[in-house]
Order: sequence, then structure tokens, then C-alpha cells
Amino acid sequence: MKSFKNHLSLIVALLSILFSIQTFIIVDRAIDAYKEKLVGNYSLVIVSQKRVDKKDFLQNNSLVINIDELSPDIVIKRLNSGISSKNIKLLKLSLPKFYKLKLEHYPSPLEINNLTHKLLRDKSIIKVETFSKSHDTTYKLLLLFKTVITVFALSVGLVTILLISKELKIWQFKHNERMSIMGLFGAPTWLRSAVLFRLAVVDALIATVMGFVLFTYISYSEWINEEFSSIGIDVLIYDKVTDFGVMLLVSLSLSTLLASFIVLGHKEEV
Amino acid sequence: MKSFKNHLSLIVALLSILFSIQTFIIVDRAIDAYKEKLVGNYSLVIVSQKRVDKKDFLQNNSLVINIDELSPDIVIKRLNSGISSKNIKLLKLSLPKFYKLKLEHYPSPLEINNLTHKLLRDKSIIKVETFSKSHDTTYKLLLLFKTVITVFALSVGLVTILLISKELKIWQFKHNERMSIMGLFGAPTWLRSAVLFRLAVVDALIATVMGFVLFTYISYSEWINEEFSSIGIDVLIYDKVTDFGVMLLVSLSLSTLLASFIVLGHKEEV
Amino acid sequence: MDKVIVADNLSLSYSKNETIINKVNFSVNSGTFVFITGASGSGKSTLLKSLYGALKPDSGSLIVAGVELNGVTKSKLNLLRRHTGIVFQDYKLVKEWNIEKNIMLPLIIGGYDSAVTKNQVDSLLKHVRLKHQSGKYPQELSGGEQQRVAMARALSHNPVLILADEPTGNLDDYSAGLIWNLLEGANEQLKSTVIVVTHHIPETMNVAYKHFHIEYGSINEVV
Amino acid sequence: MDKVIVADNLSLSYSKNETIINKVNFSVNSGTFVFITGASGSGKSTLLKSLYGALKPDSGSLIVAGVELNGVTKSKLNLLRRHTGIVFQDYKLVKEWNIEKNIMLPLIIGGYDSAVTKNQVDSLLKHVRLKHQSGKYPQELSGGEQQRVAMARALSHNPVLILADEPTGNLDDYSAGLIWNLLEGANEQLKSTVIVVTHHIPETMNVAYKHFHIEYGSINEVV
Ligand SMILES: Nc1ncnc2c1ncn2[C@@H]1O[C@H](COP(=O)(O)OP(=O)(O)OP(=O)(O)O)[C@@H](O)[C@H]1O
Ligand SMILES: Nc1ncnc2c1ncn2[C@@H]1O[C@H](COP(=O)(O)OP(=O)(O)OP(=O)(O)O)[C@@H](O)[C@H]1O
Ligand SMILES: [Mg+2]
Ligand SMILES: [Mg+2]
Repeated sequence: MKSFKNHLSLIVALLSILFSIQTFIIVDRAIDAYKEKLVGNYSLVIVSQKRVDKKDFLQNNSLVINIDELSPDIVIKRLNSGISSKNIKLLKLSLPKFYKLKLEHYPSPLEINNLTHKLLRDKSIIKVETFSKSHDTTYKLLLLFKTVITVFALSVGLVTILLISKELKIWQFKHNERMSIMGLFGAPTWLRSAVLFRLAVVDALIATVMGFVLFTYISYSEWINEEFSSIGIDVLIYDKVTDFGVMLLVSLSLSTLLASFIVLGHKEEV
Repeated sequence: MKSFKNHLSLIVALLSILFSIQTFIIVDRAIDAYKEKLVGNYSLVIVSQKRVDKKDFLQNNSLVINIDELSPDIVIKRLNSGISSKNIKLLKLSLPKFYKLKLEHYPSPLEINNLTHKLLRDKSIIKVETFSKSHDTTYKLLLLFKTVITVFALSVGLVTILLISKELKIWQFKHNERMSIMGLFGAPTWLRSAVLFRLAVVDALIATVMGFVLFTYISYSEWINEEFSSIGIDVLIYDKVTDFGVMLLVSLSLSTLLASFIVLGHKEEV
Repeated sequence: MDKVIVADNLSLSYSKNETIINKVNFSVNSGTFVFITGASGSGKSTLLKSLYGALKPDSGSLIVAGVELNGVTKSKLNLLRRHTGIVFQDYKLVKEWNIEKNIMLPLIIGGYDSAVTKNQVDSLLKHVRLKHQSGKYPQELSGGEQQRVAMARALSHNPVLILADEPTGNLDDYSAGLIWNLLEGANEQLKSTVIVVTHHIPETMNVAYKHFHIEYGSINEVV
Repeated sequence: MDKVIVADNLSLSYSKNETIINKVNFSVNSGTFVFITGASGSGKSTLLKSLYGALKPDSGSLIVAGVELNGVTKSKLNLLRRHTGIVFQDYKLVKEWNIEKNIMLPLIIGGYDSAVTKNQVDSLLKHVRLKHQSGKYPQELSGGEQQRVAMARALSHNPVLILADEPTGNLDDYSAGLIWNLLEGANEQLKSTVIVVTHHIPETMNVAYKHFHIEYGSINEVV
């Protein structure tokens, strides 16, 4: 009973750290997935008076991964309900060629700017439509998002470090006396701290397994999956191999580090 | 020296909690500011064959706070480089009226949908342009943002609660013996715990003042301000009255709560 | 003469299956000097614990200074303790206080005037020969010095009842003599009732005393 | 006869301005039974601390079992301590271990066989009359019982050097007799060197002994 409570306190601390880390990993994946999605949705339209050679164009603009010609119908459709069919025909005749460009990654405003300037140097390209306003909005939101996540991750990190240091202090309170006494009877350091390290390893294992169960459960939870699918992205919540490995590594190294600190910081009683 | 270290541990714990809370407040403000900015940038365009009565329209559609007629030039400009001036004149003549709507708040996809349907019920309105794709992108990003922030706030909360409970345990280790001994000499509970509460209040005050200094410094820091202005929003980082009040309240109540728990959880020695 | 302690059919134990003190009857008159002896583990400290209310009677009744301890309220018990001075077998000094403050403890609790406190602590420190160590912390003292601090603390508030658990166990004869002097003084001049657990009753006692012996859970007066 | 302890011009102190033991010279032959006496606070426990290497000599040299303790390495000191049995004045029992495990401590550290351990602990528990309490934790014992556990622990690994700091201070005469028997037995049968700090040399000693007295920082043999 008493020993179970001893275990619990470290396990809870470790578990909360694992939880923070895993959350961070999930968020990272979500942002990546979201960027992936953004680049899929984002495209530039260029207007050219000459037909563009696809192969040439792609070679010259590494940011662009695809270029498709748009049928003029699509362009005209945007206004079609207000214009007479005679005028539409007229329009079609005089219209230049429209191309839609797919980009390799979600561009920064600067990248768009550079690309636009480069494209316009070609005399035949008469217009580059970048939908800059809506792009700007999304991009800045992403920036804000990243800044905030960074700040939050830093706070979680800070509080977690504090948590570990408190746990350290509690362990010190608990084990210092026994370690001193063992030292007075000539126990070498490794023996004095054997209990500590055994406790650390066992607790790390228990915490990892509990983390595994928790996140496996979460990854099957309907609420979480609905939440993510409402945002329209597909995120791997818990990779049973990699993430488990990361968790195991983190909790083992943290708890043994904790134990080592106590052993090193241990002062002999006089 | 020794007593300074005693103080430090609680102060650091309190400070980290204040830091988390203030970060959360700042993020909240940033998101609000961002939404404010989004609604400023977002607008719908409707195409109508008849002139729209502004007053009537605003009364009927509470979500809309402004409606402006667009000069057809703007509409045509989007294509102007490819069309001959003769055709443009022709276009202008046959074009219907264009209106730009400003909304009261940043709408959800559902709200946009409802509004569109409602508007189209009016026979004279022939098209509602919602820029739905770009809106969707931004909106979903905001949703993801909020979900992530919630999860992070929960983890910070969780770790913070753990941190406080650890601090509690450390206090118990430190004060239990003295409190027991005082009890054996007939000290009433309030006297036994007076030291504790004095410590709690003093530390809360110190932590609040330190938080005040920290965030005042941060709010004048160039890096932070650049970061926010690069996102294009203006956020109040530290309100020297309200935020100070919140900090004081939080740290006072937390530390006295901590002390009360120890007093209540104190077991008499036999 | 009124009685300070009346035990009636008193039983004490820490767990169901092991009774330490078994249905004993005894009483102590106010102002008496009492010795309690008994083998190690016989229940001497346990009996003292019950007298300051740290161990509730299993059955029977125990009245100390007119207060029935079986079912006493917290505030009544506190009041009783504020007029009791205890030397614990393991001293129970407050580690984070220096010895001056440790001796002051009952005076702080009693809300005494600071001038009175200062005088009292000073004279006690002198009496137990620790004036030069007054700023030290308990861990920085020898075992016997700690025991003397515990003694000084128990007497600092001139308690009407003094309970001392082997107060000279770690002391040489000279230091032990100082302690016996203090206890006799409190008994003679302040009319305090003194109850001392010891393995050796000092050979020269200047005051009359009673002697109880604990064996096999019962308490008998030695005459 | 070889010497277990040789102190040469040894000085001990806790702080610069207060020397406890001042330039003393003494030596102890292997297999001797030594008593150390002195007033409370004279430096008896301090001297013992230096003998098990918990307090480094201020100056001078101190050789214990052939090991110079002034500047000894950690591993050499540990080796020495594994052959020393100590009874501390404040017992220093491990709170979270029951008394059986507490007595085993030196055997665990020495890596003894579990059958040997079991036997040894059993016979010691019987000898100090605590067999029936073996599962209890230190806080659940009387002061004297704790002291007897500390004694049993100090003897469990048949140490060549035994240091006991007032090992009978909290014991009645009968229990104290058990302790003296144990110490005499170790001295006679195992030829252990025994150094005991005490305030009272027992009247009936079955073995020859030496007696050192500490006063004003110096150590003198009493003959
Ligand atoms: N850790 C310490 N720090 C500072 N001073 C100490 C410390 N331990 C002991 N002293 C001082 O050293 C002196 C000798 O102490 P020591 O414990 O050796 O006495 P002792 O002879 O064992 O006395 P006793 O019979 O009371 O146990 C005392 O005056 C004491 O105040
Ligand atoms: N907290 C406790 N929990 C359980 N048993 C206890 C506790 N305290 C003491 N005991 C047991 O009660 C019995 C009496 O203990 P007590 O401390 O009263 O003895 P004592 O007469 O004071 O002995 P000593 O002279 O050794 O101090 C002992 O057998 C002891 O093991
Ligand atoms: Mg006792
Ligand atoms: Mg000593």
C-alpha cells in the first residue's frame, strides 16, 4: 500500500510529461497535415497570350510542380449569370490563355512575390493572379499559430522541468536518510542507489505502458476523431511503434536522470 | 540563506503558474484580435439585377453590418489586361449591379450557407459570391488552432496541478514535524499554521511582483512586438491593472489553498 | 488534596491484539513528585502519551487536571497541554529553529510578553549550561545537549504538570544533577506535579517522591 | 600486538573557531575493550565520528585498521566501514524498513548469503529479546527497543571494530546487561575491538578493559 503510493507519484509525473510530449507530436503532425492540405488547395492562375511549354516552364520554376491550362469557360462562368450569351462568345474569342499552377509547398508571401516577378519578366505572361489577400490571411494565421504553439510548448516545458525538480526534491526527502545510513555502513554508491534506480526503471516502464494504453484509447475515441475530421485532416494520433519507442526512451532517461541527480546531489550526514 | 531557499521554491512554482495563465490570456487576446482582423478582411459579393435598398437589406439580414455598391470597373479590372477596350465597354453596359457585404463577425460555413440561401430567395439577386474555398481554409485552420490551444491549455493545467500537489507534498515534509510538536504543546491550529500562511501570502506577493516585472519587460521587448506585428495584429500583452489583479488573486488564492490543504491534511503524530 | 491524575480501569494499546496497559487504577495528588520505572518496552512512554492526550484510552477513564481525556475536545486538550511541560524520549526539537527559539516554543504558544520570554529563556539556558550555544540548531548539538534543551523547553512556561521521559538517559552525572535540580525546584517552588520516567532514581533526592513500577501491563506503587 | 587505532596529534572541529578535540595522541591495540567517558558535550561522539570517517581530521593523523583517514579515498573508507559496526547515539534506523531488514543492513551491503543472513538476524533478535517484534517499523518501537535494534545491527556482520555511542542510555539494567553480554561476547569470541562511549561503566565486567576520559579537548587514560 505504502510502496504503491511511492510508485504512484513518480508514475504520475512521468505520465504527465509523456502526455505533454505526445500532445506536442500530435500537434506537429496536425500542422504538417494541414500545410499539406493547404498546398493542395492553393494555386496560382497566370494569364498568357502565348501557349506555355509545360516541361520548360516546370524546369525554370522549381517551386511549381504542375501547370494546367484552364478552359476559358471556367473563367467566364464566374460572371455568366449576368452576361448575354452573345457577349460571352465575343469574350471567349478575345480571351488569352489561362493556366493554373500547383506549388510544391505552401508558399510564404515573399516566395509568391518572387515567383510573380519572375513570371512577369516573360513578356507573353500578362497577368499573375495570386489571390494574395486570402493567401495572406491564411499564412498569417499559420504564423500566429506557430508562435503560440511555440510559446505553449515552452511553458509546458518549463512547468515540466519544475515538476521534475520537485519530484527530485521529494525523492531526496524520502531517500536521503536511508542512503546516508547505508553509506555509514560502507555501502558503495551503486548499492545505496540501487533501490532508486530500480524504482526509476520500474516506474518508467509502468508509465510508458500506461501512456500506451491511454493514447491507444484516445486514438480510437470518437470525439477526437470527429474533431479532427471536422477540420478535414487525417492525423496519426499514436504510432504504436515509433511513439511507444519515444515514450519509453523519454521516461527511462528522465527517471534515471532524476535518480542520478539525487545520487550526485546527495550530501553525507555529519 | 536557508530561509531564502525555502521561499524560492514556492515562488518559482507560483511564478510558473502565473506565466502559464498570462500566456493563455495573451493567446486568447491574439485569437480575438485575429478574428477581428479576419472579419475586417472578409466580405461577400452579391450580384443583383435591381438596386438594393440599403436600410431594408440591413434590417432583414442581421449578420450583415454594411453593404456597398461596387463600381463595375473593379469587377472588370480583374480581366482587363486580356480584353479589348471595345469589349469592356460592351461588358459594362450589360453588367448587373455588384454589392460588397461586410459581416458582423467571422461566419461559420453554416452561417454563410444560410445567408446565401436567404439572399437567393430574393429573385432579383442572381448570384452570391462567398469565396467559399478560401473561407473554408481559414475557418478550418482557426478550428484546428482552437482545438490545439485547448489541448495545450489542458496539459498546462494538468501539469500545473501536479506541480502544486508536489509543492504541497514538499511543504508537508517540511512543516509536518514542527506542526506536530507545536500541537503537542497545545498550540491551536491557527497558530500552528500561522507560519505557513505568512509564508504563503509573502511568497504570493513576491511572485506577483516578479510576474509584473517579467511581463512589463516582455511587453516592451522588441522581439515579441516584432513577432506580433509580423502577424499584423496588435495585442495587449500585459494590462498593468487587470492582469496584475488577476495574477495577485490567482497566486494569493493558490498559495493559501496550498497552506489550507496542509493544515487539513496534517496528521497528529502518536 | 486534589488529584491531578485519576486513572480508572484504564487500558491502552496501539492495536487490537496487543494491550500495553491493562485495566489499571491509580491516582496522583497535586504537587507530588512521581517516578515511573519499568523494563524497556513495558509501556512507560505509552502511559505518558496517554497523559498528554496523544493516545486515547482504549477503555476506562483518565482524568488529568479535571479533564476527562476519553473523548476530550480538541480545544480543551490544547488548553491542558498549554499547562503541561513534556520532555520526550526522542526530544522532538524543531529542526529549523535554533535552540533559543525551541525553548521559547511554549511561551510563544502561551502568548507571553517578550520581556518575560527573554528572561525565562536566558535563565534556563544558563541553568542547563547552554548559554554559549544558544544560536545553534538542534543537529549541531551533542545528544546530551539536545536533551537539556528539551528539558529547558518543558519548564519554560512554568507548567503545573511536568512529564519527563528518561530526561537524564544521555547525560553524565553532573549534567543529570542539573536536571534533577530543575525538576525539584519546579516541584518545590512552583508546586508543579512532576512525573519522571527513569531507569535510575537518583540516590540523593531532596524532595519526597512516589514510585510506580510498570510490569506486564499493570502499574504498582513501590513502597 | 598490532594497533587498530593510532591517533597522532589529532584535532577535530566543526568550525574554525571551536576546536572539539585538540592535538591528542592515543592508540588502541587490536582486540581491546575500551570505554570512553566525558561530560555531555565534551566530544565523545565527535571522536567516534572521526573513527568511522564521517568527520575529517582538522590536522594530525588518524590511522584506523591500517587506513590513514586524513585524505582517505571513498572506496577505501567504504571497505573500512564494512568491517566496522556502529551504534549511533540517535540510532539512525531506516524508517521505511522493518527491524528485521534494519538488522540485515550490513549483511546486505556485505553481500552475505541469505541463509547466513537469516540465521544471524534470528539469533540477534532473540538475544536482544525482540523476536516477537521483528516485523515492526522503528517508529512502532519503544526507545529502548530501538536502541537494541541498533545494537543488533552493529553486530550482525561480525565486525572487527565495534563503535557504540551510549548503547545502554535508554535501557533498564536487565536490558543493559544483555547489551554488555553481546559486546563482551564479540570481544572475547571474535576478538573484535570494542569502543564504547558511556556515562556509567557497568560494575561487573567479565573482560579486561581500558578507560579513556575526554575533558577540555584532550583524551587521558584513566588507570
Ligand atoms: N554537527 C555539529 N555542528 C556543530 N557543532 C557540533 C556538531 N555536533 C556537535 N557539535 C558540538 O561539538 C561538541 C561536542 O559534541 P559531541 O556530540 O561530541 O559531544 P558528546 O561528548 O557526545 O556529548 P553527549 O554526551 O551529550 O552526547 C558540543 O559542544 C556540540 O555542541
Ligand atoms: N507507535 C507504536 N505502534 C505500535 N506499537 C508501539 C508503538 N509505540 C510503542 N509500541 C510498543 O508498545 C510497547 C511499549 O512501548 P513504550 O514506548 O511505552 O515502552 P517504554 O516502557 O517507554 O520502553 P523504553 O524504556 O524502551 O522507552 C513496546 O512493546 C512497543 O513495541
Ligand atoms: Mg520509552
Ligand atoms: Mg554524544
